[in-house]
Amino acid sequence: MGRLEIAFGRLRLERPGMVASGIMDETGDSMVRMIRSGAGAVVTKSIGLAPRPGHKNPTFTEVEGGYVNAMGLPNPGIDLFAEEMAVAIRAGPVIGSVFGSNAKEFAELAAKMEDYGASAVELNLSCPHAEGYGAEIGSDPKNVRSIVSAVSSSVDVPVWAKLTPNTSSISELGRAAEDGGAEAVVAINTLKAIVISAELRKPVLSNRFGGLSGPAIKPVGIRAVYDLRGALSIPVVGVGGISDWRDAAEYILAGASAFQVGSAVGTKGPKVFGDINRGLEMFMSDHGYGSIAEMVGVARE
Amino acid sequence: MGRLEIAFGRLRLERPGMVASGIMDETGDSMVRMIRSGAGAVVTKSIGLAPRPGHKNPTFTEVEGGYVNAMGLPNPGIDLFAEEMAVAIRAGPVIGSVFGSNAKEFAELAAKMEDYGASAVELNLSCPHAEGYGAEIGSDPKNVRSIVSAVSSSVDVPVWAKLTPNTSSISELGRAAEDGGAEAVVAINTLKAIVISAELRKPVLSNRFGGLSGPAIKPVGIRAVYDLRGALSIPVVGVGGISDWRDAAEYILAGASAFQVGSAVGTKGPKVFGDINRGLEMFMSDHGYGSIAEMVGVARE
Amino acid sequence: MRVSETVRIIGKMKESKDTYTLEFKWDVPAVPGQFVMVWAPGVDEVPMSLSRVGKIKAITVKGVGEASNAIHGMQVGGYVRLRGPYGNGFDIKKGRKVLAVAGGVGAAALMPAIKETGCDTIIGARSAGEIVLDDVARKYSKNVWISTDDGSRGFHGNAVQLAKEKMSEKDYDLIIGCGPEVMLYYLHKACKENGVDCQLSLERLMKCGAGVCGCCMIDDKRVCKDGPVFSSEELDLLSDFGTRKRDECGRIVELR
Amino acid sequence: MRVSETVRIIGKMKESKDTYTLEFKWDVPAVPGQFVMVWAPGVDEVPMSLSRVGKIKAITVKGVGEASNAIHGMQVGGYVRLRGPYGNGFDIKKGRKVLAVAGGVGAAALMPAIKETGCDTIIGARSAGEIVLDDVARKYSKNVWISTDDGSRGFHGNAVQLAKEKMSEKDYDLIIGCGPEVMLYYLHKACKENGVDCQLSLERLMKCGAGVCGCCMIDDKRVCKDGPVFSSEELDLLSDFGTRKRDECGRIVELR
Ligand SMILES: Cc1cc2nc3c(=O)[nH]c(=O)nc-3n(C[C@H](O)[C@H](O)[C@H](O)COP(=O)(O)OP(=O)(O)OC[C@H]3O[C@@H](n4cnc5c(N)ncnc54)[C@H](O)[C@@H]3O)c2cc1C
Ligand SMILES: Cc1cc2nc3c(=O)[nH]c(=O)nc-3n(C[C@H](O)[C@H](O)[C@H](O)COP(=O)(O)OP(=O)(O)OC[C@H]3O[C@@H](n4cnc5c(N)ncnc54)[C@H](O)[C@@H]3O)c2cc1C
Ligand SMILES: Cc1cc2nc3c(=O)[nH]c(=O)nc-3n(C[C@H](O)[C@H](O)[C@H](O)COP(=O)(O)O)c2cc1C
Ligand SMILES: Cc1cc2nc3c(=O)[nH]c(=O)nc-3n(C[C@H](O)[C@H](O)[C@H](O)COP(=O)(O)O)c2cc1C
Ligand code: FES
Ligand code: FES
Repeated sequence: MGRLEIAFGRLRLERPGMVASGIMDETGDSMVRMIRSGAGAVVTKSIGLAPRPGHKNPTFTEVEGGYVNAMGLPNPGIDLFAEEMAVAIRAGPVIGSVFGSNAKEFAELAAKMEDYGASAVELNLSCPHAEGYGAEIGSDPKNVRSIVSAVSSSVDVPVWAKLTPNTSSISELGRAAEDGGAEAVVAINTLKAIVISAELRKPVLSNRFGGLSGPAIKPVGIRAVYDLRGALSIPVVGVGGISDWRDAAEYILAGASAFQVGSAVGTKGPKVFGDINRGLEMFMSDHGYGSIAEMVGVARE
Repeated sequence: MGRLEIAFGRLRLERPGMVASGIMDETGDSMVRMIRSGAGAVVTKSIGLAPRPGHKNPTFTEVEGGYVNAMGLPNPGIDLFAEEMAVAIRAGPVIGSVFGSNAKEFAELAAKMEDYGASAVELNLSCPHAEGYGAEIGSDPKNVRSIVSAVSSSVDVPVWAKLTPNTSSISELGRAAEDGGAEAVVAINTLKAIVISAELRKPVLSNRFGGLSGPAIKPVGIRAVYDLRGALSIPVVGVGGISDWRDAAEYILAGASAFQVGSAVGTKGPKVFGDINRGLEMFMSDHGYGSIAEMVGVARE
Repeated sequence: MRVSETVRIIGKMKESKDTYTLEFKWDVPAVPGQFVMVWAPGVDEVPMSLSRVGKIKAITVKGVGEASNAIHGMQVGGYVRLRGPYGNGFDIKKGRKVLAVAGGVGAAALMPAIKETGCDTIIGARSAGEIVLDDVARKYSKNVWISTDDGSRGFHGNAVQLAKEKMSEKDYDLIIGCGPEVMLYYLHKACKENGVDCQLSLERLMKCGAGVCGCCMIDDKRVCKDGPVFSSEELDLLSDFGTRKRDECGRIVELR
Repeated sequence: MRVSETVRIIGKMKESKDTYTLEFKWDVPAVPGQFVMVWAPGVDEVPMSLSRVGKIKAITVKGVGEASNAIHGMQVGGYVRLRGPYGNGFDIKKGRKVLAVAGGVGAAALMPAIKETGCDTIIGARSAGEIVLDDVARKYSKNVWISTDDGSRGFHGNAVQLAKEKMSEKDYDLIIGCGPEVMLYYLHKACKENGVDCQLSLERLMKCGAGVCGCCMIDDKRVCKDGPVFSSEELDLLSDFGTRKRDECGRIVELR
């Protein structure tokens, strides 16, 4: 077993870093590229029942320390996505991310992802900019629990719940997911945000609201992971502002059993995975960690 | 009336930018300096009933795009603070920030601030790192309402409620403040955050948890102001990541009737106020705004 | 890195009945072949190549729909918000004898490279009225040849046919090109047949422009970040080139 | 700007029975007189002057309490997290003939300036065992004079008395100083009496170090950012200098 290998729940990955949902993971070929670049798995773009164009441009802008986006969950729909999955899973483990407006939709989508060969499904209960989806339903622990539990009882693969940080207690959402049967929680999705142009007197994004990602949110994500690790017994997957091995190590030490990288794929390119893998291995050997598992949550002690 | 003058509620300020609470505003002399540097008013460090040393160092660290701090509300106590206020109010308007653990404490503190000559009181319902204070009580709309209403009925000066962004709906907290009789809300305080040292395997701050401020949180603060302006009829004071005139203009266009500057006092120095004033005046004359009031909320139309 | 800026429009020129150039003072580094995302408030945001890359930058926009026409409505003195510059740009130090081949408004993307190299230029279009930026090219190129499908000006035929002729006449090391994808597809083929290296600037639907969202994929390459300029060898490996693109939903759309 | 870094300790030297120097490779810009915040995990974080400011940096720490003793426990090969460098530092280009006057471990703050200017140096302490860094000073200064309160080494008396003598003997343009505030208070007075310019490095309780929290105020100046080095004219205006400081709560504490 390589030093970077991880196993949690029923999943085993050769490397601990995954591509976060929504980042170069809408097509089969792009997912293959991410795995070849060193990602341990790829989480797909969040997929819904029907094809959806997403919001009109502008859907994205840079800000200090990160990005604000409101893509609006564009996706080809779960049926067409079969082709992309068929290409991707030949290269490595794929986590199917799905979004729906109710438990039934989530269950239906997850079942298809399972059919397509997904190693796990990630429920997007946290997108902050799509009406009737994501955080709009994922901010209420009751919904989180009922959706996770509906999905858990209809698929065999592990079910992960991706949580929103736009709440007064992410631990409460995590407990709801655990109670519903989630095998892991993923934190965090983007922070609710808005960008205004002073000269043009308007919010820049067509949807007005969007979500903040990137280095700016790293301390918020680390806190979420730290809190969740203390509140739950299921594993936590950390995401938010990771762009080098040190960021990844910090998340792991805070309690993440694995991590995901989003925005840094833009700033550093897909090679960010290889760089993180090499850096983590060096850090581990310098500090005498034999496995990622040994590092998980060490900063909590 | 100068172009930068603002009037809201019963308050009139010659310049729209104030020093945010906790930033070079614990002593009389430092508050005088901030006003002389171009701040329209200074909000005091949050003051409690008894002297309090705050958390042990480390209480502060830089991160990408900002700071994370857990000062822990150090302050000399409301009685000794009389001397500092006496010095400060000779230089200009001072807003007295106070924190307590219940409505009675808040009311007592506010009454003293009024005696000291504060132009308004700002209730800290949002500090994210002091047990039993701040966001711990300010995350629940019922508490917000009852504290604001207790204070409002015991002082004559305007009562402002400073709100936490660590919530699923800041508008709900704002409505509670308005219902309680607040004359303005102030948003945002810092985001819950944690910083870990990979090599030293520990959270850096002695309190472990802290609050993220600075440019990193600007899009989150602007969204909070935008939401609050849409939900409330009382004025909103914007704070979070403002470090130049453009940031200030964006907050105002999003719906802020005035703004506060915190972290940028560190990065740019007290002269940040003069720079912002000059920049805003130029922007206003370029774009044909005769007053700050004309700009408020324009990006919402 | 501040990659978005609101700048003032300092010049506006009509290039043809449906094409305008807008100029702005915008002092950020940019290389020939890069593009920006241009916001038409309330309407859309679209990618536009930089047709000038110095301290004064420009875009040259053909009116084809809502966004481009909204950009045409912008006036000197007004503000426009730009993101970028994005993309890799042309690698023009490599080629010694360069020929630029433009289809229609594709000329915009080539202008900075033409200016920098003084290379020969072919600009093709359906008819004379659609030829743009030939006046600019003429300032920098020794030879500027025009082709029109209807023969209303210059060579009667398309730009690729003309390029083939010139390739056999002259000894070019590198062809740079921008225009409709079918044209580029045949241009690539022609270059291979003539053993001439090429770098072609492609288009795909763009949202982030920054290599994050993955909506602009051509095979496993992001047109916004790994491109928009691809080398001959890269093009060889792109099975989508000239055949398939993706719509807003990420669905495959056949090009032919 | 990355202003915090975890670095490895590459050297540790005993300077006296209660004072150690720690060295680390830390390639960030720093000027003489700047300081860093040094974390003793689980214990505290305290300000320490840089006693070396090149690519290899150092701090020289006197053990006086919990934090300083925890720092003494750090070993070569171990890691330490530093924030900074912070503060303004000495403006030593101004003065031509400089005399450095140190009280005890205050010598640490002066070492980089002594190295840069090769100026004369006075190091004072209560007794011989408490004199530190005189060996380092001797490498760079033509004259290094020692004073001890008990006369156990060098001049019998305090550093300010010795400095007065030297000021009248030699023609100094600038005195730079660091040490206990009472000493600095009298040093400032002596400089004024002798008409010599001075720059003195002060201490106050520090939390952020970055000019944000306001806990280190001396009158309306932040010692961490506007200081720690203040000029003679600035000192003239500081009514707190030598008389008052603030405790953790922000309460006034009389110094005398
Ligand atoms: C890298 C790049 C550089 C470009 N440079 C130029 C240029 O210099 N001058 C110029 O006139 N045009 C350029 N274009 C094309 C330009 O972006 C589109 O013509 C324009 O967006 C049309 O938008 P519309 O709303 O006016 O028309 P619509 O009617 O909305 O669209 C017409 C067609 O334009 C394309 N399009 C629309 N939106 C986008 C988008 N977000 N991304 C990519 N394609 C889109 C689609 O193929 C669509 O069918 C460039 C495109 C790319 C990808
Ligand atoms: C700008 C500056 C530079 C300094 N440079 C050096 C140096 O090079 N070498 C050296 O040995 N010492 C230096 N000091 C002093 C050093 O920071 C304190 O002596 C040390 O913090 C004592 O901490 P302790 O926990 O060991 O002792 P404690 O018993 O906790 O404190 C002893 C005394 O140290 C002071 N102190 C404690 N914490 C702080 C703090 N956060 N900020 C300021 N003062 C504090 C207080 O006056 C306290 O009474 C410097 C201080 C400042 C402000
Ligand atoms: C352009 C973009 C698109 C995204 N799309 C999705 C999505 O479809 N589903 C989802 O769960 N998260 C989505 N996210 C959120 C990311 O998966 C991730 O949680 C977030 O960006 C924080 O990580 P980062 O700071 O590494 O980017 C998206 C983020 C970005 C920037
Ligand atoms: C060091 C520091 C201390 C602070 N202390 C307080 C405080 O006592 N009371 C309070 O309401 N907010 C406090 N804040 C929050 C600020 O007032 C402000 O809401 C926040 O920093 C966001 O603004 P900024 O990004 O401009 O710094 C503090 C912030 C910092 C950085
Ligand atoms: S447009 Fe988003 S990756 Fe290219
Ligand atoms: S230590 Fe915070 S302002 Fe000086």
